[in-house]
Amino acid sequence: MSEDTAAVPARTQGRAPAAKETGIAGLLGSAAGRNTGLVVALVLLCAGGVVTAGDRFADIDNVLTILRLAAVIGVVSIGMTFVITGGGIDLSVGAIVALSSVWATTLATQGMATGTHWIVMVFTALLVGGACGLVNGVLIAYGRVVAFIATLASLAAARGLAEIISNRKTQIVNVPGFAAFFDASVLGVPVLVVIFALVAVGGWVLLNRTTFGRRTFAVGGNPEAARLAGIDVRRHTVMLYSLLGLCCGLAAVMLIARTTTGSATHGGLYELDAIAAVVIGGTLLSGGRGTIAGTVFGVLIFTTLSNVFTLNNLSISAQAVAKGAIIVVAVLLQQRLARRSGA
Amino acid sequence: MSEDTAAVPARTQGRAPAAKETGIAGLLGSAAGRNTGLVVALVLLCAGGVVTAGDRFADIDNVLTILRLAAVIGVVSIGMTFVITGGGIDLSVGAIVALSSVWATTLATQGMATGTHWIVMVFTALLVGGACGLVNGVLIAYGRVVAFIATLASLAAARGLAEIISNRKTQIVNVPGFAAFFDASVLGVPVLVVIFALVAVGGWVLLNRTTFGRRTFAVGGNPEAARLAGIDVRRHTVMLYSLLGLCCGLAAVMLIARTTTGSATHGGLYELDAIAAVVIGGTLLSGGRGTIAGTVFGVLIFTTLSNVFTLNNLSISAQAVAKGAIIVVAVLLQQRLARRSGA
Amino acid sequence: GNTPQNTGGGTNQGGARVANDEPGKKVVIGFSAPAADHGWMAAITNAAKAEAGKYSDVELKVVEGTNDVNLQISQVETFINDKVDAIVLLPFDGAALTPVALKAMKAGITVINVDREFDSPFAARSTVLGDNYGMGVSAGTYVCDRLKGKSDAVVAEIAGIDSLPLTQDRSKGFADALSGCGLKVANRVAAEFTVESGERAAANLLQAARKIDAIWNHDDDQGVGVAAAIKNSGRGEFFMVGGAGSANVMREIKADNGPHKATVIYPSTQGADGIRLARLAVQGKALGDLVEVEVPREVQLFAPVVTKDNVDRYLPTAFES
Amino acid sequence: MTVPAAALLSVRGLVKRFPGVTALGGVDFDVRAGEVHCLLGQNGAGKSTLIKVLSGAHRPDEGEIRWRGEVVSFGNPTAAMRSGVAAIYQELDLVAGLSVADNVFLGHELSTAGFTRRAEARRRTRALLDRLGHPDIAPDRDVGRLSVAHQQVVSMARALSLDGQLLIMDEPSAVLDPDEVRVLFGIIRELTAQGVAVVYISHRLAEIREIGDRVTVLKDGRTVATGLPAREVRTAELIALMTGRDIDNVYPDRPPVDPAAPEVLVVRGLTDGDRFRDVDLTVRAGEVVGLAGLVGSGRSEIVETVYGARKRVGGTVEVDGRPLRRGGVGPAVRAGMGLCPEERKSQGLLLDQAVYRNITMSSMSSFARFGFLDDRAERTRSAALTAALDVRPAGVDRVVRGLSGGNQQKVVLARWLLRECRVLLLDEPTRGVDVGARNEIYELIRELATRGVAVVVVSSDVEEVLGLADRVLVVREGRVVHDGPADEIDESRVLDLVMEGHAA
Ligand SMILES: Nc1ncnc2c1ncn2[C@@H]1O[C@H](COP(=O)(O)OP(=O)(O)OP(=O)(O)O)[C@@H](O)[C@H]1O
Ligand SMILES: Nc1ncnc2c1ncn2[C@@H]1O[C@H](COP(=O)(O)OP(=O)(O)OP(=O)(O)O)[C@@H](O)[C@H]1O
Ligand SMILES: [Mg+2]
Ligand SMILES: [Mg+2]
Repeated sequence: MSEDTAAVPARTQGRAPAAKETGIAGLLGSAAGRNTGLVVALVLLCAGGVVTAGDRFADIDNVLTILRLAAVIGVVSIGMTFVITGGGIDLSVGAIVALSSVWATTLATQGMATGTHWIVMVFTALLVGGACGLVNGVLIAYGRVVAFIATLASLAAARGLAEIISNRKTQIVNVPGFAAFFDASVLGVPVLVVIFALVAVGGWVLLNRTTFGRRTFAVGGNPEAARLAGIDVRRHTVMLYSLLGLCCGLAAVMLIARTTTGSATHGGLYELDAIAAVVIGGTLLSGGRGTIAGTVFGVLIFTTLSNVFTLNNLSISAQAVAKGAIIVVAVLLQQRLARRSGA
Repeated sequence: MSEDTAAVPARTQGRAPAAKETGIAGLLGSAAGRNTGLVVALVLLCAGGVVTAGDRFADIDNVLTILRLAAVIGVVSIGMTFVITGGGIDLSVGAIVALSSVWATTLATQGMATGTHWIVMVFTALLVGGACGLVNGVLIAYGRVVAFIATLASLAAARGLAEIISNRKTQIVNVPGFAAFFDASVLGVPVLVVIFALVAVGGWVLLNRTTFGRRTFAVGGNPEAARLAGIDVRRHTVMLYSLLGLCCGLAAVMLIARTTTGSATHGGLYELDAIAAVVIGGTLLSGGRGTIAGTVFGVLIFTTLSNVFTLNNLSISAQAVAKGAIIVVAVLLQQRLARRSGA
Repeated sequence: GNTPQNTGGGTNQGGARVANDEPGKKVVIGFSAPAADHGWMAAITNAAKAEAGKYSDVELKVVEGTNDVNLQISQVETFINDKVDAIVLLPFDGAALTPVALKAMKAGITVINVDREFDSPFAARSTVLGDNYGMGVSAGTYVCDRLKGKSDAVVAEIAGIDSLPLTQDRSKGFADALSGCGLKVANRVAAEFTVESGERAAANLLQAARKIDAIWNHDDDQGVGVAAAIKNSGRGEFFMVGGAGSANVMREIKADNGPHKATVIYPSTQGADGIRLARLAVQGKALGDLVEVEVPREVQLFAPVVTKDNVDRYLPTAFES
Repeated sequence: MTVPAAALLSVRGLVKRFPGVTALGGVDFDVRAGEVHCLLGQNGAGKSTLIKVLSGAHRPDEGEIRWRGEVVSFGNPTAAMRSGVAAIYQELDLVAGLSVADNVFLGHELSTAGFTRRAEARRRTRALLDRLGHPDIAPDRDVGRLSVAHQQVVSMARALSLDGQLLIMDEPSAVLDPDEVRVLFGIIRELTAQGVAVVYISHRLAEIREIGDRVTVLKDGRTVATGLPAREVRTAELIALMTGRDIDNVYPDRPPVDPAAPEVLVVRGLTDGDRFRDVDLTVRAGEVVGLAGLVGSGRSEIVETVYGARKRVGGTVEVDGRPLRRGGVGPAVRAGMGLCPEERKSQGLLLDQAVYRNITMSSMSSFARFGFLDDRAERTRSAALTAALDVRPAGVDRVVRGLSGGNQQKVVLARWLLRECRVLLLDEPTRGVDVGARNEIYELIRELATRGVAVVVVSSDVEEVLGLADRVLVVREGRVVHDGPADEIDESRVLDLVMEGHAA
């Protein structure tokens, strides 16, 4: 037992110093520096993939497969990074994705979209997602319901609503142009991956380069100080949840594109996946510290893990055990290395 | 916007003043006082049950059914109250219940139990549960892995292990005496309900009347202050998770008795149910404040809710929507009333 | 040798053994199914693996079961990248996995769709289906038979995961068959295909209905819990019909000492059948007992009722939940 | 009372109630442009609450605030800031995890279309910090990693960045060393010369004489005197106004330490490999040893390391002749050591727990039989202690968060008074404690010493160290540069030692 570290396991952990960030180079440099452990874990994972699956892993198609898989949950995780950094939590993301996907694919919406443009579906999904987020935010900030409980309630309600609207049937999309747009590639990169990248970069800028981002840290780190500094903590909280809701709406659009369906079962357990990616990335669950780059690494670690497993034909139960072990190792690595590079 | 409440939505909520508690009368009095809102919510729910389902609800058998249903998740939730009060979280409870149930019902264990006494099965489950909790605690306190991640990893690993051990089959119990003991009643009260009551009372005493409980509050409220006051925060953290592990082991025994089986699918989503019951009961997710009575009410509210729904033959989707709404109402009630009785 | 060793307890007791079993060109098959979060689903994967193990010319790749369509799509994509010969796919949601199945077919991979149907006929070479609606009809017909003449009989239903289309098909078949004899479902609850959820749902159901004549439970795996709840309640005025057909319940039917008097089979061998079909289709062989020289487009399995009288016939292929 | 038309701010009949407490029960006072208006009052008198009402952080229940002659109601801090009111709060409310520059401009960020102008913010922060005499604080540093003193400086920079007409400072000097207080006063004079009004709160009467123009005294939430001339009014009169009684002798008598008394705490060659090296420290039973030094000189680190709360790299610590194992706080506490940490909020208190639970935290086992606690005994003993320390409002079931800063400090002290220690380490024990209570704390420390406890006191108040301690150690940059009896050294000599090599 070493006494200097005895303090607070969860809180002292991973408090890296504010790195000096300047420009895009700074973005990459600092992201890599603070996330050494995650990068190392990801590289180890990839090395494992190459060793066990050789070319089948290191293939460009396989990499795109990993990225496409990461895209949907990635967008949700970016939004979740904001909420968690702001001291909150949202358990309803999966349900919001489901509800948005269902609402955007009802006969009525599709009919409208066919009559005008498929973009109508996209707006519907974003609107529904954003509205759900707004409700969460208002309940939490103004109703003062604990975030965990408020979003647990939304989880139940949104999924129930999705089932009622869809009558528990999978709704198939047949709006012309919709699938074509999202199935396309830009310079060989699938549109879904491009969207993920844009959201990640946009999220990074928003969190690290704008007053909105600064205030998010303040609201999460010390809400009382934020209030005394003149920040409207409650309004900001509402904005954070609405932002996450929008991300869920966008994720719903991406999922509709990927599956050509909307369904009340979409997004199952996304809450756990997203929170896990965010936390493994180094965002503090208690708020006040958050990193978009870490979240992206977290998402990639999880998706690469399942890809390597898929390629290797391991026994399914053994996969679960291995997954647990790998998560712990990744986190320990990140801690040890972040501390070294930090101090 | 009233300024003195504006601060931190999640944290200021439900901070009732430390009531003066003395003796058993104090227990009941203070429990009811601080939980007025929960009591009212439960009473409303029961009133709803009586109105919609009449005698079928207000029947002693039905009440026992509700209590029996509450017993298993109740025991887990009591343990969870300690961990959350101590500033932690455990996502692996369901998986630990599954693993304990499987381990205690393997052919080997059952063979041993048949040869000696069924109590062997009970000890096996408790031992497995306690050991899992110990691992969680050590990872978190000494390995300094964030609780959320550490127990997420345990969740994956424990369920995988349970699947491997059981080969994904449901293991049926045929040890003589085991079922008979747990199916019995004491003065008309089923043994499972008696166990739940004992755990609840024991938990209350432990949390509110012992140095262990007091340390739990300290560790959860301000770990640094606790450390400087001479409390071994890390050892205490390990004890908290081990205690929860034991509760999971006991819950596994109760579940085996109820279903006459051990299975890797047992305990699905217990983590969410238990955390929800604890938090709705008024324990702060950020630690430092916890109430066993609140947790018991929380568990009862959720089980009564699903009982009333079933009696009314409601569709599952409608149930989900209603559930979301009722959770929010219960929490808002509790807040408003606790504040009034507090001030 | 390549001839399947059939040492009892196997899953293909009823299967034909003909020249088709002679080793042919090597076939790599990818297999993906939803999460094995209940006994039947676990049995599907286990049976598929066991079946593949019997053929020296089959290499099976089994991936982690998942209820996340996004992940399942990416698993199929990985199979496509991997250039497997065939994919046996039990999709979590048939419609949602259709695009990627189409993609696989376009890439020249033989896709065998199992249990939950794609919404495009071009997405699979062959489809092996259970008969969910038929299952409900079989169960309802049996209940009608046993309750003959009791027009006021109380029939209860314990469904599986209510958000799945298959559950609705089963319920619809059950309701349709019951209405044929003037009965209807008086109480309906839904569980989640697990022992524990079955116990919980049944405990509440038994409170909701004071007197019951018949219960149909969609799934024998959750049925273990249902039986435990019935035992706890001390009630026995009704008979129970199971679903899916686990060995457990069949033994109980055979012993005739519990509430179960019958069960309706929903074959857990579909995955295994899918493996066989995939192998044959890739090797260009046909089904032995058909005159047809190609593997058929669609195979729909029958949902027979198992009672004390015919249980011996079905017990060997039943799954151990 | 004549209110000159020039009153920038005038307050009449201000009332603020909290559940169960009336923090302000009718406050009247005026602040003129260009003056330094001092607020005096005992702990819990309502000073901080008044500040929070004036800066829009609390809304008053009754009363009237006039700003430049017009009735205003600052519904939130932003409204107050816009009007030109800037405040430095007593409990430094900075956001750990954000950089210094971010904290300085939090809430009024320099931005273009929502994007922060970071270089500009850094540059301006740099300038503000330089002006405050702290070129050593980097604008990029995480505020959470600064010492309390440096955090205080950041708070001041923040207040200055607002360019207010009225600057309110709630005990800004509590964590500063004399040198820094001088810089602070320089800035205050500069500001007042420009017509800015300053409301200044401090428990140090000497400071008030030096910087103040007029004084308002609060007692139990009411104004008992206002507009007193700060330089003329007699100390005894102020104390009598604040406390309602006369306090003459601040420091208690020092009975000579028995040279044969056993050496209870012996520290040899203590090194932490970072902040300090080769520290020797010996404290006899009944002796009070003071550690003087500049903020940041490493005194806190020394006592924390002695206590086991920080890693000891080299050296030995003995209590009653028995060497202390390394490995956390446990061994130290078991050996009879106690530490009152420097930052009461983050290191000392369970803010949401009752007072008595905070007090008995370190002595729980003495109230327990077989692990079961005797609640009633805990309350009784705690009540006795809080009465002795005059914690207000009384009531051991109160939640600590609702207490004023000084009263919170007393609760931490009570904890170690309860646990009859062999060695007591006190880090800034009187920070934020009022004159009356300060006197009581001195008496208590002395009484403990006469009972044979070895006491170490860290304080930034040199006068206090000299008045209270038997022996004084001066620490400079992690080294002990002087060790001798307190009556053989005077304040200016200590300051010399402390500053040596410092470009003051
Ligand atoms: N948020 C709150 N809730 C309840 N009571 C409070 C709260 N804030 C302050 N009080 C009470 O108001 C009174 C005045 O407190 P305040 O902090 O203004 O005192 P102060 O004069 O600044 O004392 P000190 O010199 O110790 O800082 C105290 O009795 C305190 O207990
Ligand atoms: N956790 C930390 N990490 C890095 N630097 C730190 C940390 N804590 C303190 N420091 C630095 O150590 C220096 C010493 O601060 P500290 O206040 O502890 O000294 P001190 O001698 O006890 O002063 P005083 O007690 O008078 O405030 C400060 O400059 C501060 O920036
Ligand atoms: Mg104050
Ligand atoms: Mg210090």
